Amino acid sequence: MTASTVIFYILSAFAIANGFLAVTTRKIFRAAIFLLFSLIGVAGLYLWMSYEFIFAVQVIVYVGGIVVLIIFSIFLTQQAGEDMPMVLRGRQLFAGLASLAGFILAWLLVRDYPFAELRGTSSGEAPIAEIGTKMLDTGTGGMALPFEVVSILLLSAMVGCIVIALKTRKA
Amino acid sequence: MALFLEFVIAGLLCIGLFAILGLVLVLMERKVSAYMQIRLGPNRVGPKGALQTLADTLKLLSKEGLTPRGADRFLFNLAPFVAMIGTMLLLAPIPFAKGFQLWDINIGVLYISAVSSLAVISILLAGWASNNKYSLLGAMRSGAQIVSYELSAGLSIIAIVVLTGSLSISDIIASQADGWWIFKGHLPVWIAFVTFIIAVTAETNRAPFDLAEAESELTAGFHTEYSGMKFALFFLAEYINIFIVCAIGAILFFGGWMPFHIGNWEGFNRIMDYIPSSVWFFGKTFFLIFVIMWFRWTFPRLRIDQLLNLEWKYLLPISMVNVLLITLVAILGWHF
Amino acid sequence: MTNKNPDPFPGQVHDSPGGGILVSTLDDVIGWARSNSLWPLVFGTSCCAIEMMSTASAKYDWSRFGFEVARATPRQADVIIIAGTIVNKMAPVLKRLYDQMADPKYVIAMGACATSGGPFFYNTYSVVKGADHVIPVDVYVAGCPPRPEALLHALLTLQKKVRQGGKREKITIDKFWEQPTS
Amino acid sequence: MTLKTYFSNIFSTIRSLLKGMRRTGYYFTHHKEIITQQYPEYKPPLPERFRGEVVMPHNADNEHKCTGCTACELACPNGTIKIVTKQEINAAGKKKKALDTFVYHLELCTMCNLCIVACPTDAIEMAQSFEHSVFDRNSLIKTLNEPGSKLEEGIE
Repeated sequence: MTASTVIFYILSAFAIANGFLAVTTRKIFRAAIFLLFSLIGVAGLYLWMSYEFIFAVQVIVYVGGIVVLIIFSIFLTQQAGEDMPMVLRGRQLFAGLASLAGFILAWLLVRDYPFAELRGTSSGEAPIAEIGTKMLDTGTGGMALPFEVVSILLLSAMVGCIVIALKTRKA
Repeated sequence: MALFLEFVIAGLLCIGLFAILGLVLVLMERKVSAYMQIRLGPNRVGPKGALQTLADTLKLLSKEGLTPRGADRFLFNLAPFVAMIGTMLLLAPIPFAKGFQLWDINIGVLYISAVSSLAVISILLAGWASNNKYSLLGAMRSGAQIVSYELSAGLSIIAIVVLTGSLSISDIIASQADGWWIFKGHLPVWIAFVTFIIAVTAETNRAPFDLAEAESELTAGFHTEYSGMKFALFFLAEYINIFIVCAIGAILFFGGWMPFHIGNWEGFNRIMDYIPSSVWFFGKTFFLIFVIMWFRWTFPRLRIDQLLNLEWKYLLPISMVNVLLITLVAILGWHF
Repeated sequence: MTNKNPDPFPGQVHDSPGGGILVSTLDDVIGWARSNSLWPLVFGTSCCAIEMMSTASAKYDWSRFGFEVARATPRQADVIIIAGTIVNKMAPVLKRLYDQMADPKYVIAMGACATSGGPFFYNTYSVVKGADHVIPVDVYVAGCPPRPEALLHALLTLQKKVRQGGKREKITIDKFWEQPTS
Repeated sequence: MTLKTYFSNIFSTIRSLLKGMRRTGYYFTHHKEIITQQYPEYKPPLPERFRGEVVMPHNADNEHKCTGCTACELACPNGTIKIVTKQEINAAGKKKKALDTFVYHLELCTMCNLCIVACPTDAIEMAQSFEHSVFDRNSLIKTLNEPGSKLEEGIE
């Protein structure tokens, strides 16, 4: 077992443990924070694989964006200091079963997939310029269409927000 | 083993730099504020007051660390460390001198703006875990502030990234060998620089944007309940953050450790090269820090609505148009 | 301070048993740090607060001694300068602020009202007759209100106490003491 | 908001901000403007009418001018002064009231000067001392007549 493997297991354990805590804790704010740490653990895994770009995007999007959004909504809506009520036993059981089923599905997929051995061939470090060109490439393997679709989706969401905001003001 | 040793040395250097920078910057702030207010500032403790911040640090170390009843103990004690670790991670890709960089990552600038978003988490943590209404309000203000000002800071960073064509910090510095961007890039770079300085002042929660800890309204904002060393960690992280954003500003607009060169004046350039690169780096960084302190001791604090107006109605549209302008400049090759 | 031989500490200092050289040096260092970094709490209830503010102003400038970091929250403050009249309604608040401060904490009673009730000592029902009825006071300053220099003198006197005492809990004052010479 | 006011807003804001920064920058670079008086070394010349505390001047023979008439005690609005008198037999063999202790509560005093105005014999006056910091409140209670002091001859 090399140091690299040890780091992998530490990071994975960190991410999984925090994910587990996030769903088991009874305080909603703590759950958000554990989710944050879990996401940071995943970002750490990206860094361990030396996909720095993905790492940075993960941190920006999840840590700087989504978790802050979640925390804000907790601040504005919840009685954040109080414990959440215990989940019903039946629900707990079904949630456990559902996650077990999901785990088994993922496990089967991963087990049967023929992973190609990638050792020593590439550093895994994708040049940023290449990512940029791929993003706007219309040829094969180009991401121009998904990119534009996502932009249109976001644009329509923004317009929708503005329309809703304007409506409430008139009334 | 050699890697491990390197790791230890780098870690110790980081911690040492942290401590020294904290002491120096706090003292500098106090002296600058004093001279701007026609006072003398600390001058009794040690020679010319040089040991003042050391005394403060020792006192804070030996002071009782309180955890209020009703606070979320775990998160309350975690928050200062999140602030510290977030700041410490930011030190990694900063080149302090020519070839003196802990980690020459190929997405340096992106890394910085990603990791700096950890700061807002620590503030939100501290504000919520304190179980205090002032802390919570301060945290929410600070969250709104940092999230919105990150946009224009990011856009003004992108301006330079567009000009350079690289996210790597060493490439950005190398592109300024024949002149700093602030001189090469005409007006758009000036606009980007001004936006950057305003945005990072807000992002580090400095006056005139220190709404997160506005003492006339919120006692001390998110760190109202913190005492002793835990408070000191927040204080330290705040000052190191200032150093880091100013270092980024110096790298992007003033060429980091790159000496001042003028076109083809060989003799002049040679003389400039004699000055060590670390002196150039620290000189530029401290100049920017001084400018930010200058802001602090000149301007009154904004109201929260004015703050958000400034960002969403002025800085963001301007920096968006500015990015377009910069792109035009870069494509047509109008910069020098 | 012009005095070459500082006065002995007023009262009895109980030394901890078996104090070694290291401990005493550490105590000295901590005493030095604490005495040179007394951060006051922003607390002013009446006219003395105006003089306290002028002490912070450019002309008197208490930042020379490192006092200028006035904290708005009691958690981070070291010294509470009771600048003004403490009325009965204010007394619980003052007590609470004092309790919220982190140890080591010091108190300066500034002006006649805070030391003894001053002009309200007789014939007033609403004023606490001296802040030391509510919280322990380390240094008293007379005057109504004291000059900014007098407040500076009080802070320097407190510094002397902090430097010699280490901890306030170690000290009991059991005899009247002459006014400290400056 | 028209585009014109938008941009003129920006420019006027920047101009006014720079104006402020020019002032502080001027002070930062011109150290001769510093007006700080370094107190413990530099004691400021106090104004003539500054009132620091009540004192009772004694002459070389340890004699004061206080007859113990309690005019000051009655004049004081705060009850700062308490005069204890005693019966004394003077040179002519007559019993006479004289001052025993002049108790002065500095911690109560508001330096209003009414006692000095009230004094018929100018026995007390205001001193300029202001360094009244003490560790114990009781040491602010002062006895103004020095031990063994007597009334000056010829003061009634």
